[in-house]
Amino acid sequence: MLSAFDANWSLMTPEIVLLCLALLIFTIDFMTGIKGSKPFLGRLSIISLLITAILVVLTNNVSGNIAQVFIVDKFAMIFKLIILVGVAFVITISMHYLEKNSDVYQGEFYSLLLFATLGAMIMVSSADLITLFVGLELLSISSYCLAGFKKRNKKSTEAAIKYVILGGVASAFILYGMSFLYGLTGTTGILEIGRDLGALYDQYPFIIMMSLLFMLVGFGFKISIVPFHMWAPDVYEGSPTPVTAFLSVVSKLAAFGLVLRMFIIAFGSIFDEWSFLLAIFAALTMIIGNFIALTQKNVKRLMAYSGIAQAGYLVVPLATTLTPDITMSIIAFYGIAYVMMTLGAFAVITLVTESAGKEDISSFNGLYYRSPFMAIAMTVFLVSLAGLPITAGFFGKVYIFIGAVTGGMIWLAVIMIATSIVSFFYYFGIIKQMYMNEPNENDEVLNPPLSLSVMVTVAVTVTLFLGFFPGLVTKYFNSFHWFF
Amino acid sequence: MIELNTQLVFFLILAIIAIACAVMVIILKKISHRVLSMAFCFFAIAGLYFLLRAEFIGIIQIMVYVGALSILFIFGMMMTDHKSVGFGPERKKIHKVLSFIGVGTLLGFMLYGILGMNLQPSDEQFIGSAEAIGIQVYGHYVIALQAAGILLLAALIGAIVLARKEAE
Amino acid sequence: MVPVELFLALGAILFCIGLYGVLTRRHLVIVLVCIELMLNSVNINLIAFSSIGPFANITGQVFTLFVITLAAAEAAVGLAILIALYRNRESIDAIKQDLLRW
Amino acid sequence: MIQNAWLIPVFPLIAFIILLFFGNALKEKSSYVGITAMALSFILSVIVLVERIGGETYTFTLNWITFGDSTITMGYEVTPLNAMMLIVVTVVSLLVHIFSREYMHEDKRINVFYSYLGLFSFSMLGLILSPNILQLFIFWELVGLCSFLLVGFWYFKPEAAAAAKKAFLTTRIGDVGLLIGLVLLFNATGSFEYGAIFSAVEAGLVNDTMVTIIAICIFLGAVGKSAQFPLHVWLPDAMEGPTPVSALIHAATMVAAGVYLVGVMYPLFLVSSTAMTIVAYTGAITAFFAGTIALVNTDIKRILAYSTVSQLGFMMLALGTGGYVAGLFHLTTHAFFKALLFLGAGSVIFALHHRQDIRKMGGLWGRMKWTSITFLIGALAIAGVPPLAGFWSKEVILAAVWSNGDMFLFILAVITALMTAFYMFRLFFKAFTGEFRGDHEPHGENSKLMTVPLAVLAFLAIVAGFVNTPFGFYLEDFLLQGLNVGYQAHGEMWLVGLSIGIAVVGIGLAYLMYGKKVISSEAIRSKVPAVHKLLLNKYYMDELYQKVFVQPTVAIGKFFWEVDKGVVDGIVNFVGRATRLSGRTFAKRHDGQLQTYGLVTLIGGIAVIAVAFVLRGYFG
Amino acid sequence: MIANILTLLVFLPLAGALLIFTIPNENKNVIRSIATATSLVALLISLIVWANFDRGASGLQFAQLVQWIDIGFLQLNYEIGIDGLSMPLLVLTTVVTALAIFASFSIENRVKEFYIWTMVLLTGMLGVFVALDMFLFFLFFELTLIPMFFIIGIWGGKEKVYASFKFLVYTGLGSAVMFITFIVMFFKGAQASGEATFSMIQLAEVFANPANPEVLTSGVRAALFLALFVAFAVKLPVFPFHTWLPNAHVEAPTAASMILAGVLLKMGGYGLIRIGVGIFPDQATRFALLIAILGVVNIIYGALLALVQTDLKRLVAFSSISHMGIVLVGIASFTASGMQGAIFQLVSHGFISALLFFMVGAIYERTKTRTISELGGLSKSVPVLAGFTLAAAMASVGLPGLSGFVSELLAFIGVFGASAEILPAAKTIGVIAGIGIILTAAYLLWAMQRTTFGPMDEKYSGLPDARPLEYIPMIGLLGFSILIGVYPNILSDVINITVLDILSKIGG
Repeated sequence: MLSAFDANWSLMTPEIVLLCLALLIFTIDFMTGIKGSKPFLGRLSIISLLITAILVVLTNNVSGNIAQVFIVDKFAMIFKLIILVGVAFVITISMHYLEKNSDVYQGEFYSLLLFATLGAMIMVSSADLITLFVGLELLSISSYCLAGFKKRNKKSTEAAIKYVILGGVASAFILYGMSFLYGLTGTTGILEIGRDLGALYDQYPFIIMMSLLFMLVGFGFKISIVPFHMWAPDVYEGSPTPVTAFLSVVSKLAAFGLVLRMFIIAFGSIFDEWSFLLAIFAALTMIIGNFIALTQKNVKRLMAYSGIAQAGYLVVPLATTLTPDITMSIIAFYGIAYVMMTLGAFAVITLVTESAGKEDISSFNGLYYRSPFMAIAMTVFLVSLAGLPITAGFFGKVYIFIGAVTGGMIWLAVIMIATSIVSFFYYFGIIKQMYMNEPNENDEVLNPPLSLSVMVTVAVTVTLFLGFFPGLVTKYFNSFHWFF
Repeated sequence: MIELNTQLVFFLILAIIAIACAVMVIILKKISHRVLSMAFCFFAIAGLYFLLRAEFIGIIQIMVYVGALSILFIFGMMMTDHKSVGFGPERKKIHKVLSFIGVGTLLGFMLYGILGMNLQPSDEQFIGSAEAIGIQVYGHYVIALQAAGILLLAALIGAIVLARKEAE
Repeated sequence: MVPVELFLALGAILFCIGLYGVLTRRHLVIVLVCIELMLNSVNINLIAFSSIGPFANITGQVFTLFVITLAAAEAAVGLAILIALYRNRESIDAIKQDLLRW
Repeated sequence: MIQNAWLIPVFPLIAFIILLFFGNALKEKSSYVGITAMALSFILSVIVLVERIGGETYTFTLNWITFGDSTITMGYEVTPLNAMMLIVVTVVSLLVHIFSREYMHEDKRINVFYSYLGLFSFSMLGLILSPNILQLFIFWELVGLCSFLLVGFWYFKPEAAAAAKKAFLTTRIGDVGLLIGLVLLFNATGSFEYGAIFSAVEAGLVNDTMVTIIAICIFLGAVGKSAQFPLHVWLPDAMEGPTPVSALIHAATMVAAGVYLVGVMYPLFLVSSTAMTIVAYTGAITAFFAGTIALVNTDIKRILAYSTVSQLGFMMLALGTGGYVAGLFHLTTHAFFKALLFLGAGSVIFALHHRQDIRKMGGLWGRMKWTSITFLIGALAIAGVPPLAGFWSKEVILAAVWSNGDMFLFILAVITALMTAFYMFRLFFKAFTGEFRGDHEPHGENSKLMTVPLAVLAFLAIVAGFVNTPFGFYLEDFLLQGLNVGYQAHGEMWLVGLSIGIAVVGIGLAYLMYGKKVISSEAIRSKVPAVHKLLLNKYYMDELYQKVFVQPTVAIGKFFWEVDKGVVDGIVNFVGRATRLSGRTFAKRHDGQLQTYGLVTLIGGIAVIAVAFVLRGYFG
Repeated sequence: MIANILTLLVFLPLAGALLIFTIPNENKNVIRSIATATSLVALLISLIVWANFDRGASGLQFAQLVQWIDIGFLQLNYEIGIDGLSMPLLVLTTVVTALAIFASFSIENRVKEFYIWTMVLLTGMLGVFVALDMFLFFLFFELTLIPMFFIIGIWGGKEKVYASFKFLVYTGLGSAVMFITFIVMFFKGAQASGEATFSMIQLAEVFANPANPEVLTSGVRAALFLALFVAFAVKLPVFPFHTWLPNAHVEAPTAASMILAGVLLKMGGYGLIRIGVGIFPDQATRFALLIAILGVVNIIYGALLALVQTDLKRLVAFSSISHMGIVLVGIASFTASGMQGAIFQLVSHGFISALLFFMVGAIYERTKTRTISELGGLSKSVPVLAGFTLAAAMASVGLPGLSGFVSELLAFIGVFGASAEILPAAKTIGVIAGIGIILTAAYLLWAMQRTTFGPMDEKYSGLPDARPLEYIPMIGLLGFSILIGVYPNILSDVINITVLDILSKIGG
């Protein structure tokens, strides 16, 4: 067994720094009273995240592992960057949100977000079932709390209880699956499991499949693919909007990173056995997510279903026969696009719903008159989510699509495109509200705070830039050897 | 054919207790009885750990589950009005039936897999010491340990924030 | 020696009882209890494998430790949320928590 | 000058363009523009004809379109036939221009009227000058457009609007046939040029069936334009247009274009005896058929219209029986006397404040001297009284039919000639003799502007026949230059006698019935009421078409519209609605119960896994 | 300058849109002038291209190739160029758009957005006609979707929302099918040749290579061609994929209807010829009968439906459907004249339908109704407009001297001259198409009889006749129609060589 004592601990620099900063913020919060507006904490959090992100980038040439428990490779690096930027966006949104909702404990809010981020970072970097699981739970438990953070709000607490119970069950499923994996291999190291699994499968096909399926149920829950998605709309609707953004983007992508590492590394040798299953789940997810989204009137709930559908798109490359590197390029690209467009959309949603005091789609009425910039930005995000050119979302989908065709899963690709067309209805439904309806009577001109405007600008720029020049990123990705 | 020996007898007794208590958790009427039977169930499981010569874990099991968690649940139970449950419309019968069928199918599936595993019976039993666990936890799994620490911190913060009663 | 399959079967049964409880019990405290039950069945598996599995080693016990930690944390958070819920709704009946739907 | 023959159509075109842009400013002065242009065209036409008779010829072409290896050209050429036609058209057109100056002067849109006339003259002259059949077709359609515009000139009258549409549509049916014919012709011969076509056909490059089909298709065009049975229905309705228009377009020029077309394509028709027979029979039937309707009609213009239809049938009959020159000769003479009759009728109508019913006329002889005299000349000409123009041309037609040998055709021709004399004089006696039966006294003879054209046309109606008499076949010699269209029959003496006899009998009968009123028309009418009613209702052709073609088409259209809304679009909308509905069904599973969620997750998971396992065959 | 002229042309409107973006909402006239100027400059550039176009040369001109995205298995190039097929459509686009902008001056609300969208639309349309890379083609194709959605949805009529969504989703589905096909073509092409490319030219070679039969079996090619056909059939539109069109046309504002009918539909026909026939000549000929039958169905069905419409604009919309049938029939003949007829029809219908829609719009603006039975006697109240309406109708009927005739003639020559192996029953199809021409005359003339002719309703007396500004689109569109009708050689010598190139692949 490899020793952790003489490992290269510098590999963990970003995590350690983030932890320290998070604790620092927590301490500062302690020293500045229990309640009240603390925007400086938000700024500090963003700065911490950016520092961490810079550290991640700076260490990008180093790849290695700590006792095969903690791995730093391109995969981890890209996912960490996505997560960190995503959380930074979420915190920007939160700052606006918390200004409007003074009953939320701010210091704790930011601290928990940062802890969750840390959990996500550990998740995507870990190569050991235990570490991976603890990371996942760190993320999950923080998320349960965050979902109920507006504790005077009936919907918020209801969302939290649903989340914690169903999430707990999902964790149990994951653990149950893991227990067999451990039992049959005698190790919790993913790399070792991956090495042994092919042979083991010949020996115990049923039990390996069973453990895989149990884990799939749990992971499917975390990334909200159909039919494990049921919790998502309720929790997304009830949670405070920034938390919804966090859940639907950061949490989902981190879990996705986990799934990728598990399925590609640990289960890679029995790809043929689960790819078809994942393809079915992907198809169901795309169909049901998009179909239900058609009927939604609550914008957060709509985004939940949209997020479910997007998760379906993300599963497609995983289910197709491609080399891991190509799969990863595709998913990473879509991941970046997803972060930008969804969080951008959530920024606008937060702004609008907090101003309107309701979350109905009609709160978007005439947004174009009230804030042209936000309306245009939202249009870009929605168009990108719908997968129309020239946006990151479009190219991401193209990438997935070509991957699927190359991998021989044309039927899945066709479902993907067809359901994207269905999604036009609801994405453009919001666009319709913004441009073609008159503003509601009491709505005033929106004055987004600077931070939010900057964030939205960044998101729009990246969304469009990746739409125009996807090659710059994909070329870079293609040069990667993603996994350690 | 499995040979009947002392260990098996102990196992069977403990297993039956665990299952019976688990069943009681979900069928008993009074909430306090249910929590109590949960404690017994966990206790029986701890016994199984001893049977497996995982004494350290067994002790932890008793301390955490039987001790701490049961108390926690009783607190939880007491802080909420237990009468608030049980009134109003009952869930449709179909729900229970479907749940039963679903869970039953799952169980069948699991047992089919487990009993059909054909593992080589190991003659020797592995006996882990607390020291070995300590070396592992503070060595190989130190990251997980630190993360678990943060996890507990996060849970602590979250629980405090959520459960804290503020002046109106 | 007791075959490991029996332990696993016990784990499976407890897991399913827990799952059934989660799916049908109205009292949310009991639902949380049932989740603990499910996690315990995982622990039984892990210990059984760690002790008499084909590759018996200490890792299973370490894993169990972390699972117990997690279970405790989750129970704590769950109960905290439950209390907050109770304050808001005067009820911890699972059936009545349906503000969020469709 | 013959090189500049292209200027002949261009003058009226210029007039059209000027009037299009400055018409509103010119108003009544517009007529001068039109008249000047036509006069120039006329003069040029005369020069061209003289030069053509002198043997000069000219052809000009220009690439019009290229596709593949084929090139279609446009241009103009002067042949004997079109040199003659140029004269006919420019003369009638000029006179109509002059006549209209007075006739239309009360109309506020006289400038528009003159611009249309200009456009029409341009198109008609262009048609004549065309060196290939495609170009002919192009102008063919343009004259149709002008006809449409002029028939619908008084668009605010619903009848005029309907008539305009009907005229265009009905001829359009023939035109599509023509278009298909010439497309087939092009594909068979690789050219639209007359010369190339004929040499290919004569060289036997096109098989006989194809020639027949092509000829029939082309003839279909002629049937439409020349109002032959069964597409004749538009022409009587076209009388809703101003009378000078009727004289110009619906008597003298455009309707004769069908005959001209058959004449131009004559070598092709000669190859196919089937086609010739069809032409002959169509002509004969039309002539007879329209003649019978004219017997009972009471509208002065419609009688003339049916007469026109009948006479056009006569021309077709001539062409179909080998009388190339006969048909074209009759075309020329008919143009003059029918224009005369129409303008005469116009003069009457004008004087009677736009009343056209001959039962409300009578006794105009004394009241409108010039009109009456010239009308009588026209009537005599059309009845075939020697030595007027109609006599000579009709006589060669009868000769051609006779020499063709088909007795049925000959009898029909004779009866038609008889009827022609009869109904023309029925009209004459009813309108010009006896007592005035109207309620508004006519305002007397019209001004010189109207009577002078009448006089000129009357003169032409008298003398035009002399270009081709048994004493000198000048026209025949001229037209047959360089053409091989077979033997042209000439009348024998007994035929001459017969045709004089027919005219006399017809006129006499009319005199007895309507002049002297010795024979009561009422009595005849009451003896065969069914026949009378049938004739009065034009054999119910309009009603028949309405029932057989128009209403079913509209009904089918309505049916398809329902299908489109209900089924084709219905499926589209259904898919949309079904998507939304299934979305709603799925959404209903989110009932807010977290345990339902767990259950759905469990059951769904098991189901999907089971399905996947079955599909992948894990269980077997 | 000349080398990059196409790029300049395509992206100039986008620059215009950006410029408009910077102008405050209130300066409506400034915005209008910028839009007008941009479109006129685009028109000018397209005419320069036209003037510099080498009519005698076959192959592509003004071609440009820039590597855009290159990631191993996926290579996208910015590859543009024009030939005789795209050249006329390019000019059509700039002309119709410029004139549509003149027609849109009556729009008073949200002027800025309107012109921004119009400019974006223009870029999309131009891009479609110059793109030689299928991916690029698709991008531009999609780029037209959103502007049109907004234009219909914001400035449309009563049921604008329904119409805009139907347009978006229906034609979006069409594009999706197209996209799927493109990717599969790309993939199969890469499989066959080992070279991953979206280039139409290279793919055409790959697909024509007889050495690739294992991957590109006849079945695969047939499926791909049919999928392409369906994709373009939605846009063209071909029965039974046409139902979005009446809604979209009826609800769209005048200028948008002009562009929609004038240019957008042409993208379908263009794509069918360029990609469908260009890359799958063998399959195109194999399905010639199907195409021809659909074409005839379109002609007859569209005409019959137009006959019974009560809404003038919807009537014109159905006439578009009917006329697009001629394109299909022309293509299906696979003769030089038929193919050229199809292209002529695309161009000609572009001018004519735009004019018709403009006229309907102008009438609606004054009378506030499009119901045929409520109109009547327009010749009296608004003689100039009525005159142009009549002229447009006549052009649509296919009156010689106007462009519609030329295309019909060519298509007819084509279909009657089609080889029996490629298109059996060609003559029957031709004759049925001929009946369609009669029906066309019937519904248009009937409509004219009921609108411009007849007694005038008193409430329409004193309506203002054509404004000076309205003369520009009317005369412009009619002028082009006449120009092509009178001297078609102006187009045919541009198109002919390209058509021969396409046909040479068929080997017929």
